[in-house]
Amino acid sequence: MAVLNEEQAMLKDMAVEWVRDRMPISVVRGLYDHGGGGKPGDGVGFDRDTYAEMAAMGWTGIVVPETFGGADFGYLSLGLIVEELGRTLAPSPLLSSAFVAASALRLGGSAAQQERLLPGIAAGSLIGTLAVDEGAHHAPARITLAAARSGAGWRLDGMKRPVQDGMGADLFIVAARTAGAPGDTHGITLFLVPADSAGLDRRRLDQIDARCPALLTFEAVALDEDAVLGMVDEGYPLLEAILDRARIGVAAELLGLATQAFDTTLDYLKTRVQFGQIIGSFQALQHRASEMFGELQLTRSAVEAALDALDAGDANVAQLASLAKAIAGETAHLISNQMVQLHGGIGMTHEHDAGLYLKRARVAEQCYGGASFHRERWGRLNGY
Amino acid sequence: MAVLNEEQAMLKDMAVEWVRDRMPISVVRGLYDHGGGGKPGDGVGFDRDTYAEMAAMGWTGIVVPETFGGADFGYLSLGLIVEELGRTLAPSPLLSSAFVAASALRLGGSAAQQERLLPGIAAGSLIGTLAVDEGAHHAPARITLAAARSGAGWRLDGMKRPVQDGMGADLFIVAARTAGAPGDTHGITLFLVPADSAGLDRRRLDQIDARCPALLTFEAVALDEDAVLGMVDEGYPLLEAILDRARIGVAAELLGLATQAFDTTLDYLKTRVQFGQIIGSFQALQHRASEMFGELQLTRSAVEAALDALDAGDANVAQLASLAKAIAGETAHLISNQMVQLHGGIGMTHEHDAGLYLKRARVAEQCYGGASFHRERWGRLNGY
Amino acid sequence: MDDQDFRLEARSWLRENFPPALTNVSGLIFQGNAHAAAASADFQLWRQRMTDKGWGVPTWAPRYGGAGLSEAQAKIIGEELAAIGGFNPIRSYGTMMLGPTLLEYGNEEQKLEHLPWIASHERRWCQGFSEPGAGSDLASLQTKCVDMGDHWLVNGQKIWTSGADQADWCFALVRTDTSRKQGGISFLLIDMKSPGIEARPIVLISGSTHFCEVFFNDVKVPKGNLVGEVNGGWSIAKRLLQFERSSLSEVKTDITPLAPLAHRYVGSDAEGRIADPDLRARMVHNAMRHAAYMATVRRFTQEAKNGGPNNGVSTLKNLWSTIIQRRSELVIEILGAHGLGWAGEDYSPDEREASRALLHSKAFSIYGGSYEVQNNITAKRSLGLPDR
Amino acid sequence: MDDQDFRLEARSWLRENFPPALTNVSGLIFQGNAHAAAASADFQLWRQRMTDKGWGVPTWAPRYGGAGLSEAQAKIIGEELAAIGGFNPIRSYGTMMLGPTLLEYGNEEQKLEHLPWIASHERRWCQGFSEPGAGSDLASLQTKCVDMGDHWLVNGQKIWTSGADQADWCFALVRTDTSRKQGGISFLLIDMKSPGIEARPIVLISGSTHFCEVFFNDVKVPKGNLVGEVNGGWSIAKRLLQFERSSLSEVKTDITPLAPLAHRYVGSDAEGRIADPDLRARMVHNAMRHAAYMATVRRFTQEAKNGGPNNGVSTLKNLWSTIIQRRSELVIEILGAHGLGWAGEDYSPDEREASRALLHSKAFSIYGGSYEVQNNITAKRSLGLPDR
Repeated sequence: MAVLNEEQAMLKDMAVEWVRDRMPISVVRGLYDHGGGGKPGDGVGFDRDTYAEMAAMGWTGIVVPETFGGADFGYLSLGLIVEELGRTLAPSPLLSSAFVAASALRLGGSAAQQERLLPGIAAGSLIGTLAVDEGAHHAPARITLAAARSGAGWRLDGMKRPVQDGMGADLFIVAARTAGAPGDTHGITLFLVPADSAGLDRRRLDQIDARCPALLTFEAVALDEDAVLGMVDEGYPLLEAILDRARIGVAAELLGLATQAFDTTLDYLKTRVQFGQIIGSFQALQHRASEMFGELQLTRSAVEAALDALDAGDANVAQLASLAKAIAGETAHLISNQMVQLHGGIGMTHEHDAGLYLKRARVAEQCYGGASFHRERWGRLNGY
Repeated sequence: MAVLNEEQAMLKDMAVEWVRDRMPISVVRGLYDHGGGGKPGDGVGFDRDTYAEMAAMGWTGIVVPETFGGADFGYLSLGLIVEELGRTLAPSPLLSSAFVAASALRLGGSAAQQERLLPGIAAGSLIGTLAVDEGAHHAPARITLAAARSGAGWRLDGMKRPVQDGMGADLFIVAARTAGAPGDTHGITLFLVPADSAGLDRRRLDQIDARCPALLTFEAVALDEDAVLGMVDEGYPLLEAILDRARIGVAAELLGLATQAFDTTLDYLKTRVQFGQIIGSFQALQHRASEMFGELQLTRSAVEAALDALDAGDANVAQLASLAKAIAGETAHLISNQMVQLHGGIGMTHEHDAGLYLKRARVAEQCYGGASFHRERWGRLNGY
Repeated sequence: MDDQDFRLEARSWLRENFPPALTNVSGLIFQGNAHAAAASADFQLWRQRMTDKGWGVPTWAPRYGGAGLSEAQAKIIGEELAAIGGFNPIRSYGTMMLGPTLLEYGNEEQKLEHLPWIASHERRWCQGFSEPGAGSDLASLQTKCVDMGDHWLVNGQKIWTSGADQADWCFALVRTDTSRKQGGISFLLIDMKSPGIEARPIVLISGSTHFCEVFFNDVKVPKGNLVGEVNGGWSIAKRLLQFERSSLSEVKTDITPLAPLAHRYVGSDAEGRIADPDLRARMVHNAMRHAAYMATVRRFTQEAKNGGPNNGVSTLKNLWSTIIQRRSELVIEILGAHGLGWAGEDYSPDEREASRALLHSKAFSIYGGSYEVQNNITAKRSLGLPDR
Repeated sequence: MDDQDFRLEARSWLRENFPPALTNVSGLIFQGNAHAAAASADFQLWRQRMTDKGWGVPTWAPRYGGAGLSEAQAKIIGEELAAIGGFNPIRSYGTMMLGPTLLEYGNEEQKLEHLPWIASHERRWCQGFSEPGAGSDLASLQTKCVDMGDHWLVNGQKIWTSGADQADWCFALVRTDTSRKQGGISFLLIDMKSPGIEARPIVLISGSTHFCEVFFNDVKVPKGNLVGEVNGGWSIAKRLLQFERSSLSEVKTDITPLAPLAHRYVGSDAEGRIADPDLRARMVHNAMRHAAYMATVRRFTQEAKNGGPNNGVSTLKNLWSTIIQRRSELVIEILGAHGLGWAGEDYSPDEREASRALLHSKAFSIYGGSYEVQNNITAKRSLGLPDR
């Protein structure tokens, strides 16, 4: 664990307690039906009321400047909370809105845009999220959703999927192509698109983790000029900066997920008896647990170093983001697999929590680029 | 173990016995000085007298047609012997000459060339070897050694390293470039080059495995037209076919090496006592041994399937050769590392055999392409 | 009749009697849509013909519903069936596991009572071995079976009972002596319609409900339903698990290469290779291990035929589960966000199936003897490493 | 003097007294060419100045050759030394391990007899712990030490004794009671010039002769050389091994990235990436793990400074050995055939060094507590898993 200052330590204690009371694992289980998948219907994958409680505690404004109603406590503080939420797989748009969308406006918003939107995000009354991917794989330079000038504003046509927390979001930060061809980093522009825009349609995607990301379709969605976030055609560096925050945030979630999966498994190893022995006394399992513990240490260090770098304004955020995301994904896979394996048959049942960790780990691993994407990116950034 | 016919079973029994008596591990140890490296001097890395014994048993003619003094017993038979030799890291040019050079002449030699050279190879009086690599990495299409027409014959200039068993060989089968640029498969021609050709110089390379491959330099080496093996400029498919036999042969050696390394380690696990227990009773080591045993099974199957395919004239020899070589290299690395690890401190000493296995495994793994080369090749052959 | 004549006869009978509509559907029989397939008229017809012929269990004596054929002849039937894309419609837990066990350990009355119904596939069996508290340590089972003089009284709970909600009968391990572990277990045949039995399907993480929990509450079982000796069930169970293990390794057939899928979902680079080099390298590595695994299955089969040692089943199972689990993860990585769907039209049926296959694959290293138990077995039986 | 004043004083003294020719050579001191470096006139001068100042062991009392400074002041000296590319010429087994142990367990006579010579680096020590039969199970050591009334008589053999052929003295664990295991071990200081001692260098697979076997044949040792109580040596040894472990993690500094080497030896593709995609993927994976490892070292250091739990040394060591061993294999793969040389001008010195580094790296998971022992420690101490 990182060394915390007094405020951070208090924040963490509060998060531990609140998550235990208000967001235990049963909350995410409530999103599932009894057949092992998400409940059908029109749920948005999270609950507005609990989100309001988080807002009341100030969590939604942690990286928002004080001028706009935030606390400006920094990313490490917000990461601590995201990690705690990850422990119980707590479904909430905190990451999408208070981490990612807030960062987007902070990094790229004009004074007017910040004034218009950041107070709502900080208060939890406005939920924003990033709409970047369009298909199977995260590939931010290959964006095709078209934005064309139309009168004094813009017209958007195309689709986005999956958009995290997109069924409950009020605002989409949409990466669109205004010039160039898929694969060009030039020609990408970001837009602020209200969810109720005419011509914008959204559909639930039923995922294995019972979250409901959205599939957005844009048909002649008309936007004013002031919908542009940052620079026209040159939005790629801003997009990358926002994405790096998103990646670090998901890595923090995965750290929490893996840590809890490990703790739960370790408890089981200490109590389950087989062949007349507590199974945690079997050396093969002891060594496996020791190795998982080592991986968790690497993961925690990478995630905390990335969060620190955001707060310190380090130049190497991109590298640290890819490091954190790649290693957190690998570790979450390793440990969630072993969580099932070491629980044996019971771990294979929907009734047990292991499957929930397994499912969420697979989804979070792919959010904003999987381990393979980030190893490639880290390799390029380091001259490999 | 493959199912053997009666002749093969007899051959194998003979090999087991002969290797135990005449080529125990102390023979390769004799190539080392007391400082952990090869003895300085002018040794060629193997012993002609023991090779003559192998020849007397007919091993040098196993894949040579009967017309040329061979037995035509097939590659599986020869592979069985190479595997047994691999168990004690027996230094001998059997693979280079009786497996690789014999195959080269069999596959690409004219009637006159076969008549001139195969009887000597079969009798063990002529030692041939393939000279293909020129630098750090196996890359048969990137050959640069130049062969230019000169009068009625050819002139060769360039270098080759490392050439296996090259210090004691009488004949080199040299891959040269007669057209095209490095990387082109067109423009490669094979030449039969006597070791005593004017302008051909050789130097010992002192390797970690105490073998002495050669570094050959060619300065205006003049050859007759009948030195060409196969077709001018279109020698690449022949070269690949020869190389695939070499790869399968080295894989058989690595199988033997890994099998013996495992057997020796398993014996140690059954006798060494620590903390009042036979260490082979510790579950973590039992599971590690079980996993190594599994890898050995995969390796044996891949090697035997490749040898079978050579005998059956299967079309997929290339794939099976790359499969066998890649997996044998990986397994030999895994098991030789664990041989050192599980023997503990004593395994780190030059006095113990573990280091000899480790060193030979590293060298053999790289011969005719390492695991990475062969995974890439297998991937391309299979549309990945 | 010599084998060659028999082969011609078998070929001609199978061609005449196997319904062409069922060609190549064999794989489905063990999948989720088994019930639908089994309900078809063609399927019923094919099953009836095979029952009448006794070829579902060709080596069993005619009085047990078989055809009294030799092993060699049975093999010929299998080969000829495979040659026309056919399958054995009688194959079941009953034919593969209980049948051979009864033949070895049952008395004549038990054989006549049960084998013909297995041979006609009219009595479906489930296996009542595992218990919630037992897991890998099967012999620690607690389901109590008390001798009430004129009947046995069974109380307890079983778990991981495949198809218990559909089964007619159950062969179960029960505890008849609490003072010994392995030596207090008996092998009992239980009619699933007996009062006091309840079978509840278990929902797995993949959504499958194939397995059940089975509760026994004061269930009365006739005295004659005990197979072998009282407290002699453990050796019967071990033998039966051998049938299970050898049938496990039988079904591991070849799989589809993933390269085309990856080119479609991930794209190709300028040289025509799968675009993501890191993913590609791991795919190739996995595919090569699978190729070596298939070569190993062929080699072990060949060796076993030639009377070689057959102690490699545990090794095979661990290699298989490791390779296939890795492959399932690779499929999801290839499909990307499209491989994370559970339901709905925005994922193709293949994509949804891939998600469930990933989740299902996690069981491969747990069921039929966990990865850890198989490693223990290899260490002891194949490698001769000592107990602590 | 407050710390800031002390820092200024230290800075000025170090700048005046550290010979500029030795700048940044510190790393070499612990390598093969240590003897050559130590023999230079500059080195001798620097050692003499530090000895006179007592700053080689700044926290030790002046009567023991130290400067009687606080921990904070010692840290300042270290920082200022690092800032000018300097190093501590006194650092040795004596200062890092025996010294702290004697300070805690030795009597005043022993401290006065040995500490000043350690502080001046005039008495070199070796550690006589391991034995051929003991290995990871250190407490099963057998070297016999018998009380002969006016002296101890020592018979037995030690192994893996670093630099025993160069050492003046040895601190050894010896068995004074054969009826108990840990409880029969004593901690003894032995003059290596005593009759009956022979130290033979061991040749390692890498060619290194740093380690020795040491034979004790009827070696007489004065009664006063026993540290602590008779049969109380085990707890002293455990404490001393803690000093060893914490110094182990200190020396793990950053390493050179392998990317440039790979571009040189393997080549680059059209996009400027390392040409072999499979090798490249594995290099990136290893380099990322190393980056995370370095972040972990920094985090653990930070946490320890802030009084956090420090039970991660075993975990760190296993991560480190795994990552570095993999890296050494990657170096050889990058160098290809050029990385397989042992001697001769056809391999560059760097290439020959890489071969030896690969071989040497295999020891990392054996010495200082094997990989297996470290995993046992993590399981028990950090994870609280029970003994069998």
